[in-house]
Amino acid sequence: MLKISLDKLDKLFEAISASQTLYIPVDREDGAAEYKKYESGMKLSSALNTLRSAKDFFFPQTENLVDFKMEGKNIEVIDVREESEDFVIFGVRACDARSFTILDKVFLAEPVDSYYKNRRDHGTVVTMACARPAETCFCGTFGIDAAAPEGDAACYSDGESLFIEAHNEKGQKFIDSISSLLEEGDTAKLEAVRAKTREILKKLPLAHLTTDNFGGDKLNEYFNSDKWGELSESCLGCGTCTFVCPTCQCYDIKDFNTGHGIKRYRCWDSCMYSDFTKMAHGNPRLTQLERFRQRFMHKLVYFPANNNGEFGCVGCGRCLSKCPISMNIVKVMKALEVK
Amino acid sequence: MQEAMINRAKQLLADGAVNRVIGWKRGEFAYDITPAVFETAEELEKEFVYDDFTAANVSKYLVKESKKEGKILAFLKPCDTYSFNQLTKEHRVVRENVYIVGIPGGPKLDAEKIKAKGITGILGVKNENYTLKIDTVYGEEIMPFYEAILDKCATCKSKKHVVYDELMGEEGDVLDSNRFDMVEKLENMTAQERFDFWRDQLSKCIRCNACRNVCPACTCEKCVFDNPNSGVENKAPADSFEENMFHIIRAFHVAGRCTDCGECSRVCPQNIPLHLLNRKFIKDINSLYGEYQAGEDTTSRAPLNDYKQDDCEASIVHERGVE
Amino acid sequence: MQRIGVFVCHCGTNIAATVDVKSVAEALGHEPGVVISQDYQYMCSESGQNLVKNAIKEHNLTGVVVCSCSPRMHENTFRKAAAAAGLNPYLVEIANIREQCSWIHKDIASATEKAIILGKAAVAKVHLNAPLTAGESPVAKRALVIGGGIAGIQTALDIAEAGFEVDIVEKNPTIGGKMAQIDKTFPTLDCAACILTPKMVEASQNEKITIHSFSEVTDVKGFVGNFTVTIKKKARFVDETKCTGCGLCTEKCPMKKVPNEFNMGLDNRTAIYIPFAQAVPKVATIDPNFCMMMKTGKCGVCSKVCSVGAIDYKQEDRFIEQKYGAIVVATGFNPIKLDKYDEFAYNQCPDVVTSLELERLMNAAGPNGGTLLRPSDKTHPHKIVFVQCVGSRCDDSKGKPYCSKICCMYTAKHAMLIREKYPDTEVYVFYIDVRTPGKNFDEFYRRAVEQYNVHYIKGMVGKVTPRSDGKIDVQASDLLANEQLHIDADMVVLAAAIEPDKTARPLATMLTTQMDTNDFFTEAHPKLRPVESATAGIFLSGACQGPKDIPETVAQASAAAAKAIGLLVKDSITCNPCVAHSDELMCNGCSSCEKVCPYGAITYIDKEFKMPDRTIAVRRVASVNPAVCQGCGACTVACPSGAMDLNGFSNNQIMAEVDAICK
Amino acid sequence: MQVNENKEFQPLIVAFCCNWCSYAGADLSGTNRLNYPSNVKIIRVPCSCRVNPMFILRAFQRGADGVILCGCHPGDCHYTSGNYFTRRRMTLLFSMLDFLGIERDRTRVEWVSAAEGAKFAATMNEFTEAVKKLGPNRRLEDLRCRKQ
Repeated sequence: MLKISLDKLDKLFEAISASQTLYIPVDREDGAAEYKKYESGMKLSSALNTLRSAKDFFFPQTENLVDFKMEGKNIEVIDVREESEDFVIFGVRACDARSFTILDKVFLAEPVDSYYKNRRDHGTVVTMACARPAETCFCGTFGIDAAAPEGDAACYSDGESLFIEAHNEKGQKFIDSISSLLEEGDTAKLEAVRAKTREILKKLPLAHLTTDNFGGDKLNEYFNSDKWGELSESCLGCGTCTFVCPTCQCYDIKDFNTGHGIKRYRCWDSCMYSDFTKMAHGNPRLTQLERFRQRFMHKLVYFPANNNGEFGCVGCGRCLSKCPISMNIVKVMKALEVK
Repeated sequence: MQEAMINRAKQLLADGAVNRVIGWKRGEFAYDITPAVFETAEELEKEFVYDDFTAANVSKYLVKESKKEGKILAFLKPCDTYSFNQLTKEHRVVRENVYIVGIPGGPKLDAEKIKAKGITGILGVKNENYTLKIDTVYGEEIMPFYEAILDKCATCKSKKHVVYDELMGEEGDVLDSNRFDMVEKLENMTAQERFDFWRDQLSKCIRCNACRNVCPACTCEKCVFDNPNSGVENKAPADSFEENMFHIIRAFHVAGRCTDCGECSRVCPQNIPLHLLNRKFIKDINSLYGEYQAGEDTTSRAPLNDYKQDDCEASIVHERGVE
Repeated sequence: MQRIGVFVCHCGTNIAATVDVKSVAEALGHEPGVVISQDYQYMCSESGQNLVKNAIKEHNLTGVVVCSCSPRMHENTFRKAAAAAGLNPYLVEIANIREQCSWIHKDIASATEKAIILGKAAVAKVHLNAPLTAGESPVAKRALVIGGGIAGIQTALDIAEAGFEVDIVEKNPTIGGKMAQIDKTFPTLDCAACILTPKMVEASQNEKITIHSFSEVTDVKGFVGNFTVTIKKKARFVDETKCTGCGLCTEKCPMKKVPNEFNMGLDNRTAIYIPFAQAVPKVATIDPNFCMMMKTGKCGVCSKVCSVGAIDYKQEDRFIEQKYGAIVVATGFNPIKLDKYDEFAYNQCPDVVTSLELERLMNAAGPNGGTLLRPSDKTHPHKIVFVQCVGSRCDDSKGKPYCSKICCMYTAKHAMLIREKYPDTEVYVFYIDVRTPGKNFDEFYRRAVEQYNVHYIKGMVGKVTPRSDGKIDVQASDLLANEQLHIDADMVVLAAAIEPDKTARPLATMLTTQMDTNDFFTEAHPKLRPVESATAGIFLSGACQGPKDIPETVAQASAAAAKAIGLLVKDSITCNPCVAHSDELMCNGCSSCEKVCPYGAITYIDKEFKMPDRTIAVRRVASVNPAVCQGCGACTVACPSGAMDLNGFSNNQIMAEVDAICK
Repeated sequence: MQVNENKEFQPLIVAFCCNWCSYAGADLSGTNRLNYPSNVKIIRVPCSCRVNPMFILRAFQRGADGVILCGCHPGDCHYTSGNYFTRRRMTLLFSMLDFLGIERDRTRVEWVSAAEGAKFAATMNEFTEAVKKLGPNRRLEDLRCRKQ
């Protein structure tokens, strides 16, 4: 496998950013990591994962769709779409890498979402294997190997060097673009690191959580479960879980009157919000119980039902640590489970 | 404490004095605690928890719970009692339907602070004489208790319960806290520095509304920011203006009503120090209109619903501090 | 879809000279929703109004924007025109392109541009205007007059004359007020009692008038046409219904050393007393601070001598509640306290008196039976110095900034009366200016100077020093002669400034009426609505509104009565429809709005709702009484949820204006 | 914001005026032909206490460079107490804007009576100058609303 010494990471980033925009996770002042556009001198974060997921790169929180220019009584429609620039997201974890596959199923299925596709086509996802998973991690539940992430290309560290391998053509192209910096390396030590990571993964408190009792066919078992009341009663109805979630893909389309025109934009929506999917006739989910149920049924039942058994969760654990009242998908799964 | 609380709760349930108990439930990890309502002694035995991580202020839940059938037992920490009083004053809770047991408060722990030390894979946390022994998948870690306490506890304003039906443990005092230090520090910066500070902070906002939804003062039937007819509704910070707008108005709407319970900052997933905005209002109110602590009582007039003929003019803003 | 008509007025050249009205009409014609945009020479003229009316009918307009002068000028005109054409009058908005545009800008280009923007803002607002209907509220056919001096009496008599019930609330045991204490009136020199007491009797005998003497207003709720007032009838320990006013008790009362307030403390009265012989009601009152029976439980003489058994030592304050359609404030005035004027030795020397004290000293019913004697040694004074403007027209905090208005005239009166009765007495008057506007006033003053040889000296008294020989040394400056004077006077009379009665301020708060910084009630308009307060249904009578002499007071009293009658004759009144309203579904019931409402227009009701989550809940929600609300909008900002909004100035309307202006 | 032919920055000033005092004061300054810049655009409100902080922010969002609020002098409010509430609200709001680093001279409260036409004009002249000195509002604008 090709590798580069960890102390030459700067050089690697400089080389990538010379040809296209590079995003890497960096540490913020408050200790949390977030993706930043690479600039010389930036240090790759050692945090397990970024506070916000990487979905913004393809599905940003707000996005302009179309403009209407108004003058007096005349309206002109302006297409604001532009070809995206090429960019690389470096250091994506296995869970987030899988989230793109899930988002693809939504946005690249017919009818294709051209805004999403535009970015997806131009973005290269370079993943990074995990070495120190946290107690909140449960990617294994969804068949994700944190030690062997997906993505266009993947990186592994053995503590001395960074190993890079391509998973597809895009990944190969990426490696080719930096090949001058890379050299062939011995992966023996890497395998040991991987094995150690997998050992730890097995010891994590949520290692035994499985999806065995969930899936597209479980609608009737769970929809009317009497557990929903108890589970949802503490829910504040905020959107934290949905906004830190790498797979939540619901959005709302709104018009903003700028005074001289209308900007039609979309923004993330949250099924936890009281006006989620509010329609002309009213709101289909009037209680927090229904909205709460929607989120988890969607991830554990509806999504697999429509996507060949793929679940709408990647076990990144963000919602576990960020929910203000610590209610989360793990607690829901454990409470609901009909064996 | 936890044991005593469970026993008292069981007793009150058995007596029929209350039919429900609001408290906290243990989760997957040492630190993930969920507010919960208990109806039976068995549930209490099994899941009720009160420890260093039970920081959540449960008073807001009483808006709904106190309107249900029967009386509910609420264990309230000192800071929670202020919130409860404020809610009583605004007719948002039915006081008669709540049996309040005042319990000693924090300092409570902040899991984020532990994690920020690089400690991960946490399996258990023990407080041994104010040293935290943290069991992790990577081995045992140690850190001083006080380095892991919540910011809101570090600037605690009062250990006194302002409302209760009975007290457990000893009653504390209103503290001489240093809670305005950071506000003051910002006030002494230049306008440009303040602008940069807040731009940096507020640009992190993802508009998840956690700060608002957790806030015991934000109990509007429908928030203006959720109401399409209000003219200011929005779901995402589409522009830096909207980030400012949301947080200015959020703080303004609770000005004179915010008890400074600190929940907004505690729950912010982006670690924005939102409480500084609230505290700025509190500090201004105290210095311009006289000391006022929201929630201290249920009868006083909120500073913004009150006036004195010789109040200072708005131009005072132009005359003081740093431009 | 809105169909808006825009009408741009030239106002002759007032607007058209600096604003290109044609371009304004043209530009606004392109605004969304505008179907017709015209300009015209005088939009407020009949033909201009017809233009608007015809356009409303012809184009089936849903809104009208008039770009013209200030809405304060012609908003009503155009609203009426719209109503006449069948359009709700509240669908009219005015863009002020005269006072706030053409008259202040000189550059045509920028004035025109601004006029267009103001027009656009009005168009944006009118898009969101809703038709409003003014509600009606019934009028209680009874008036309350607060204060039983000459102002209150006159107002009550006039209202009663028109056939309405009227109550007088007087805080003292008798009506009559200051005028009852005055000896003679200027400029006619007739006896005050002779003209006042018949009116007092008339008031007491008029079956439409109820006098609540020794009473106070303690609470006022409600609004124009519908006030609910709580009146405290203070315990006088004498049953008013039984007491015949025979006065036997006052003769027999052993406690005879009570300072007599009617005579300004210059003599004494008994603990049970009737203020003066012509008091109305002529009923005794026990002063519990001095009554031996009440203080020690030993005495009871009055009770024993009272043949009708009217004495009731256990009487308590009583509260009555009454509904009124109109309230007239006639709380009057008092001379200011002179404690701070050490230079005039008022507190040191009994022979330095105020003018009102002099009135009593000269009055036949006064302490000396009408013979002017020095209070100190009861000798006849031969030299009297009058000092004008004591506390009036004063820059410092001791006094009042205003002219007390009546002092010049009553001093001339005093001087003249003294010179008439005691020609051997020399009279000096120190003044800053002598102000005598009024019918026969200046003639009166000149008579004092020319006929009665009163020494008028322009200048201020610097210091008054009582001497050991009983004389008073008055040190003063004569500004015209430019010399310092020393006068060894026997008496000094101070023309103390007058100020509103101290009860007026708390009353103003109860009535939600405005006061100026001197605590005089503020009239709704200084010229055009001088007897109305800005609060509908509250009228002002007499010196509570500003210093006045008797003729002015009586004139204003009758004017206030006429205004009150104008209200009381109506069966109902039209309310301003631009009032607040609460969206009950969004209301939290938090009471913030109620706390900032100056009118008490907001109450809370528990109401059952179908909640968005399908549950039925009883919620506490705000309810605005549209007849009470005056439409200030304080509640709309206090309301965090935005449930409270204001008709005619809604959140969305104002924001639309902001947007249009900032576009 | 506008830039005139001389490329001089022309601030946009929104003035909220209460109907009873300040709006009448503005009318009076018109009646007396007292000049003030056309940059000032007046919005009539029944009382200064009708002005919601959201309106002020809204104006800045949409491109205003300064916002001034005028009402009756304290004690003279047509509605007795409205301007007292205004005073507290605006003091706190302005203080918060200052805390956020927004230029403090962009906001002002001024009491102008119906008789103070001259004060109204003078205030508007002075305020417009002060805002002009600050330059365009960049800290509290919404980029989406900026004119191209």
